[in-house]
Amino acid sequence: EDASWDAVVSAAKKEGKVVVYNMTLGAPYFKEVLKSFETKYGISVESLDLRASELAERIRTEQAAGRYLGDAEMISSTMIEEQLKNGDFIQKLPPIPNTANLRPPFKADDHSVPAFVQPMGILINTRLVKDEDVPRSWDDLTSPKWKGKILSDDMRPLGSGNAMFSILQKSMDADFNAKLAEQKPVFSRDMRNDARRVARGEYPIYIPQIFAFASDLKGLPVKIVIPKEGAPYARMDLAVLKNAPHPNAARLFIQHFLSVDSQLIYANAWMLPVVAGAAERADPEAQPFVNAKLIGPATLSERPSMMGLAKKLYP
Amino acid sequence: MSNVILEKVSRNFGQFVAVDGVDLRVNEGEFVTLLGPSGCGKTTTLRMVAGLEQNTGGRISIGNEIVSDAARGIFVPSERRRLGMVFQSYAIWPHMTVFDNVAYPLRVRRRPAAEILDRVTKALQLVEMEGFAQRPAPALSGGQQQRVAIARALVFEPTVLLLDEPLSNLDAKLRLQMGDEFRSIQKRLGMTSLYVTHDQSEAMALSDRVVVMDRGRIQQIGAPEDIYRYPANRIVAAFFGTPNLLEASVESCARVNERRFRLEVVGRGWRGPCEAASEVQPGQAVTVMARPEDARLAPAGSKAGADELTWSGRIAHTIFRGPIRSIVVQTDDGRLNVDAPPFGIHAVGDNVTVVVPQRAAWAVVEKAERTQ
Amino acid sequence: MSNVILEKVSRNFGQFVAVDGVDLRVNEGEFVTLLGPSGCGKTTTLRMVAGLEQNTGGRISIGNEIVSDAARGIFVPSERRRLGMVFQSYAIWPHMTVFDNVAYPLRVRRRPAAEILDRVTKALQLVEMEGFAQRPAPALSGGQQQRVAIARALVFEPTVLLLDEPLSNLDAKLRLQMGDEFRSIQKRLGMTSLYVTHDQSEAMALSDRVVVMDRGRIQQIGAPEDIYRYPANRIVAAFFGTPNLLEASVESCARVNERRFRLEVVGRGWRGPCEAASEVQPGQAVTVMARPEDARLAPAGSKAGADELTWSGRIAHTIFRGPIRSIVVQTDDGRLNVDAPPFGIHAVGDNVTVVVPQRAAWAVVEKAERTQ
Amino acid sequence: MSISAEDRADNLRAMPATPGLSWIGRLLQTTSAGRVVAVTFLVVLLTFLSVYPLSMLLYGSLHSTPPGMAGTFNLDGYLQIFTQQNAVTLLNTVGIAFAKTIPSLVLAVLLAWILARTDTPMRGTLEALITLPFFIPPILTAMAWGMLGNPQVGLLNQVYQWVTGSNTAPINVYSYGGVVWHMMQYSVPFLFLLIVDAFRAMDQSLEEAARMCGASRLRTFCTVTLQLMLPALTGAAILSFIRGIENFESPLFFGTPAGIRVITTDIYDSINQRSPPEYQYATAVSFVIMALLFLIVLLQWRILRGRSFQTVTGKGYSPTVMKLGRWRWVTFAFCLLFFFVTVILPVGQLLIGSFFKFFGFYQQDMLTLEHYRAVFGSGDFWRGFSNTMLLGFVGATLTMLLGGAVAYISVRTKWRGRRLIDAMAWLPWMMPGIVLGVGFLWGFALLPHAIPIYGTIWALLLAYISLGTPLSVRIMSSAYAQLSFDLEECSRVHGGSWLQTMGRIVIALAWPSFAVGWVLLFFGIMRELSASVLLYSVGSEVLSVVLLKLWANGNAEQVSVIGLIMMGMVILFRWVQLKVIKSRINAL
Ligand SMILES: Nc1ncnc2c1ncn2[C@@H]1O[C@H](COP(=O)(O)OP(=O)(O)OP(=O)(O)O)[C@@H](O)[C@H]1O
Ligand SMILES: Nc1ncnc2c1ncn2[C@@H]1O[C@H](COP(=O)(O)OP(=O)(O)OP(=O)(O)O)[C@@H](O)[C@H]1O
Ligand SMILES: [Mg+2]
Ligand SMILES: [Mg+2]
Repeated sequence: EDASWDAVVSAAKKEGKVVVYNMTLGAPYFKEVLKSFETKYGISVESLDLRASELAERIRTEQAAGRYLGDAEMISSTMIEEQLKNGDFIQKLPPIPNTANLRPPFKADDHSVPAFVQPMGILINTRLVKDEDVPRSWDDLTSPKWKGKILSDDMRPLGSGNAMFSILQKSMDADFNAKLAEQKPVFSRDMRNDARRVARGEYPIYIPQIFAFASDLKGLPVKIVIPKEGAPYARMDLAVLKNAPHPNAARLFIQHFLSVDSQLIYANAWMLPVVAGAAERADPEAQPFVNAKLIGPATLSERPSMMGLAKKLYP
Repeated sequence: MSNVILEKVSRNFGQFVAVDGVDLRVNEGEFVTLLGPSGCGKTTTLRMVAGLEQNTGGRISIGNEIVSDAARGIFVPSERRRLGMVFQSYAIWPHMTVFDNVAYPLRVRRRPAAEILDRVTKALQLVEMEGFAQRPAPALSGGQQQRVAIARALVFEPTVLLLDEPLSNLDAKLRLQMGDEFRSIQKRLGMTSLYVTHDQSEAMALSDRVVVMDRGRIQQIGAPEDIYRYPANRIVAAFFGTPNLLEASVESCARVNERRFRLEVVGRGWRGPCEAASEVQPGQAVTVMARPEDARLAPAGSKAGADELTWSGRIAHTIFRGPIRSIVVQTDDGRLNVDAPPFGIHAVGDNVTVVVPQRAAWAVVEKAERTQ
Repeated sequence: MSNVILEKVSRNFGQFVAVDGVDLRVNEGEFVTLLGPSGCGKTTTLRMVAGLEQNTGGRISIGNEIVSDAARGIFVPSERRRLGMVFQSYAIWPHMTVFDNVAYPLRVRRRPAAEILDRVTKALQLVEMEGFAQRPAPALSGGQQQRVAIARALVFEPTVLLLDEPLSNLDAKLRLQMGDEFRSIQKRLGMTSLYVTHDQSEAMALSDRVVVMDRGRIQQIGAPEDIYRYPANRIVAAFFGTPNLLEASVESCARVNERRFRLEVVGRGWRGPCEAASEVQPGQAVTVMARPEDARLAPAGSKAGADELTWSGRIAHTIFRGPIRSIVVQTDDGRLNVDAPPFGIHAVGDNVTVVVPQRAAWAVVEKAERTQ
Repeated sequence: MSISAEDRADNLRAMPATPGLSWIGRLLQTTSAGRVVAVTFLVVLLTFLSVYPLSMLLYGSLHSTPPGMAGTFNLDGYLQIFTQQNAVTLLNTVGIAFAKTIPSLVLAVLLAWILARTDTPMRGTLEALITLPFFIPPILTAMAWGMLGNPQVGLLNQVYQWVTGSNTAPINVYSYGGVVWHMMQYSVPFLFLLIVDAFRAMDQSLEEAARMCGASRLRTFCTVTLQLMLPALTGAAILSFIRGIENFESPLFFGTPAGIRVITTDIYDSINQRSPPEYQYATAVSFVIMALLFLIVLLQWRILRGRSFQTVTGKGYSPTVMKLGRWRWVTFAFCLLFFFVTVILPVGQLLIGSFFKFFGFYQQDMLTLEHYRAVFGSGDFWRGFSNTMLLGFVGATLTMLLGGAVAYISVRTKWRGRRLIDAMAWLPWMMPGIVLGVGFLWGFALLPHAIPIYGTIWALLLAYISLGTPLSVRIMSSAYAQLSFDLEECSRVHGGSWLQTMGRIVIALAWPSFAVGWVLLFFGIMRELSASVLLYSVGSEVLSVVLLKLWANGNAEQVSVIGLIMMGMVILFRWVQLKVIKSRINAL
């Protein structure tokens, strides 16, 4: 094993470079991982940051045009599912030692391996929501006192709002979403700004709040609540692209991303690590988030019906 | 009431004084022409009357109402002065047809369509442009554009009409005809007209009075004949046609009637009688003006009559100008211009005597300042 | 070599024929003037020579090189025709100073700065604008702008010069002076010049030959005197000045010399001798032209001499025009114009006889078509 | 009957002789081949820049899958469009576009007139300042207005409540009004910039003539000034209207909460928020919109046909300003008010906010220069900045030159094919940006690999040129339409070649427009995201992608620092430009 992996490492070093297509848009924790990879192996990383649909389309177009420029991609698990359904863009996942270290329920597929997890909770404005009113369950949101006071990511189109909608539809009572709809939540489409609107006091509550996105709101009067049922989540996967020009470096990169050190960086940014041994070492502040109870995930197959339902509830 | 009165009107462009203390009174129904060399301030004066340029000094009234007073900060905008104007640059609107250009003043006044059609057609007929009504205005020749500008200014029969070289791009025939039209319309409607032209015979033919300007100042105001015959100073004398101007000094002076004096003058190689507007001391220097059309050629050596001035010389060259032939005679006192009939007997090199009657020789005192 | 030759040159604007089969040969160093009523196609002709308008028919050569041939699709662009041109609309560039405007032709030819300074200064002196070199071009009076346009056309001493009413906005004095300047520069440099003007006496004074156009066609080409004296047809006759045109019918015809015939004609209430260019059959209708300046007034009832035509009538009105007085005499055959000395003895209402010598009465056959 | 403008234009057909290639010049000049070559060249260029990516999209709209994948041709995309829901959406979109274009046009005309044609005090400074909102990224102004005008804690509502003592909140930007208002922030300065130089290059005697005919100032303005501005006004209004149809940010930010749907959010959803992305539908919708928009362009052609709008003549053209007397303080106050509402309020928020840790929390303990430090210390920023500068300078210059050439041929000649290139130059503007970006991606990726464009900075440059051409052509067309022909002809007669004439006379006279166009394009390139994000590659990051990343990572304050830097550049550019203009007018 070790010997053959050494061969991979030296081949990767010979390749000298790896191109990673990703949708983190230059998030600092991602950059930190890249830097640690570069210093550790002396292999330079070119990271192409795009938004989800653009990333998918770019990969599709490049593959169709025979321009094989990317090595690895890091993209949400449903996107991977979609890519597998619609075309032939991803290689079979080569053996990667660190996959053995994945903590349940995460495990590698034929084509991809989980990279990190973004769970979502409820953001409250601590000045506007009194301690006794803080929602502890998703069901608390349907209390009449929040009518018209909930700011929410749009649940109809694809995105966090819809992911939350789908997952809660499955894990909560059948009429939960219908009741929530009666609260007339106000939809918006810019998660980062929306959290700040809550902080400024426009609305007392925002759903769904990705934990990680609140980690840099320190100092503002806001707090994330993880409801007792658990946090819906989206999962990011890593995969190697077909005809990757630097296949060994791509393998090495995935291996490095799944190392405990890399995952710890993510954990400290309030994301849920996928390998064992990282959560325990995370900052005390991050502890509630790295071990959050998860509900979900949403799958590709149920998406059309869920989007249809959302459109019906929120005309 | 539509007289136009300018009192000490001035206009500076930065340091440059374009119009300098102009005093002028145009009576109701009068036709006054501004004449003067290029750049002397005619257009600027007209534009101040129109309210397109603000006078930096003085006062302008139209119809006994002050429309602009630099000192008191009064300024009535153009459209409320009720004037018609033909611009030197035509200012034809390129986005309209000929008809629309001419109809504009009527449309502004909300006249009924039938009346507009009628009056525009008449105005276009007047300038012989009735066939061009539907042509886009830029698709016209220079003279045609000018005629559109004229029609536009006349169509609404303003009480005061300002015309800035309105005929400059028309042929002689049309000029004459249009000039006469102006004059008759102007008389019929009693329009007060201020007319700028560079064509002296036009000015003479049309005007009740002529104003001669130079470098922003008025040099003389008077009836055409007076200005032509009895210029107040050398500038005015030199401005009309190509007069012969001769330096001389006065020997004696005698009153002829209440307006004229008879002088005996002596010049370089000639002497004789002439007339002047004021008494001149013997010994004073004067300029004697003799117009080419008043001079005639006599055989060499002819004797001068009592009331005649003579110069003897030789024909230097001749220029055919249609109705006349300009003959340049070299005399001891420079060259003299003489207008002769076009088919005369004179040839270059002939020795001749130039004869000018006393009545046609007019003396002005050097460095005369502006007179009214 | 810089002659200009137009062969059957035409130009249509849509349906409208602005220039119609013009044949014209301007020799090297010749000064040819286009004359004609407003809108007759003068500017269009000039623009075709300049290459600004493409002729829809015919051929144009400059310096024996074909520059434009409608049939063969040849078209040499303006900048390679090496012309100077004064535009009727001045075409002063508003974003430049006077100096830059005039320097432009030299700058595009990449002349050294010292030469540019020198030649521009000279050109500006020529038009008396040297004091305005640094003025932005729009801050000039109309006549000053026109002078800048003239300086610009002359500054690079082109071999062919096109001038479209270059003096229209100048006063008489400057016109005369600039006209003479043109003529002497043109002679000195041997420039071939095509000159458009509406001023007949200017045309007469400057040109070697005059071309009279009407409605897009050439009516007559000839030396100024010939055109003036011996017009080929009624249109040409009528175009110059305000001639008296009288219908008459021929009684007899006799050859005087190889160019002229003597006719006896009879009109409404008058009869007598006149001259013509061609033999005319007795009984044929002719138009007799008598110019005002050739007519004189005699006391009522004077008898006609053998070689004179006479009309008796009464003075209807008189107009002072500076050098002359226009007198309109009402006769049996309509009104006659007579130019009399300005200070004559004639008063409105006087009965007089108008006398015209045979030599000055010229008969043209009705409906004469174009002649060369 | 033909008109003189066209006939005269006919004569400027031949191309210039360049010294070294004079034999080619002569060949081109003595035959009519010259113009054929010129037009053909432009047609080929425009085909590559705009028709080629559009044809990719057309394929996409007719094929069940995007290019490069197996699928079948069908009309499903188009058939899906014809639903009642879409009809409502379309009406909504058009309604919003009108609702913002018309008042914007009125305001812009008023401002242009005040600042270019009157003696209002400080008009130079005001002119540079009131256009600022246009150059700020829309997400920033959206955020600023969200802070100012939200019904709960919006500053404006709080001021109102404090002043009146009532507790109602009259202002809510999350509404139709908010969408329109946010769009107007962009369209007023945009329209203003497009028309102000047309106002400046106006021969005053044409207006004076109207006043001498008895027309009041207002009437003169309506019947002469505005009419003479028609090429500029209609061109600008159409550009702005199309922008209104295609505007995406305002409805997304302010419309979504109020349930307002417009075509572009619909298209955006069908690409970004569906799985798999429905490119067939998105492109089909875009083509339908494009067809509708083309009708407006045809309308403009009709309005302008056969008329002349030459206000800059060779005869006494003098651009002077109108003396307003006491009224100039009224106009001044008006401009000031406009400046306060559209610039001070939102930009002030950004400026203040950039010195605090978080926007909207203005406590002393949060004061910081951290955001500035972060931006200036960021390698990403400097790399994006220098790439964008390069692309901006080169792209804006090339686009203006291309636009200048196309406009010249379409406005000032009568060549065959001029309508075609004019129409082709419109195309990129009519395709919503998000869709067109995909068109570029497909087009460039599918080029033969021997043509090294994809994945390089040149792909971005070409896309920018294509996107900017409509604007540059419109600007230059309206500027050219004002110049009388004799100015140009005179130069040719006196020996100026075509190129010299262009440089020294035509462009020199139209340069204020040229400069404005350049600035608009430069900042357009700085802002362009849809195509940039799809075409950029590692190493060729551009500023807009940097901004996107910062925003997506919650660094709104850094984004506004960059926005403020961009604004500083605008002020500099405009200040220099206006200074030169002013020195010219003062000389008169
Ligand atoms: N673009 C055009 N379309 C149609 N007709 C035109 C156009 N340009 C000129 N014309 C007509 O062609 C004729 C000749 O015009 P041109 O400018 O040559 O006249 P011109 O002899 O120079 O007259 P002017 O002395 O008035 O300047 C005129 O009747 C004019 O109306
Ligand atoms: N905007 C300006 N700035 C400076 N000087 C000017 C301006 N406009 C005109 N002038 C000068 O004012 C003087 C008078 O100009 P004006 O137009 O009144 O002359 P004009 O008598 O009409 O001459 P022309 O017969 O040539 O038209 C001229 O010398 C001119 O150069
Ligand atoms: Mg003038
Ligand atoms: Mg002409």
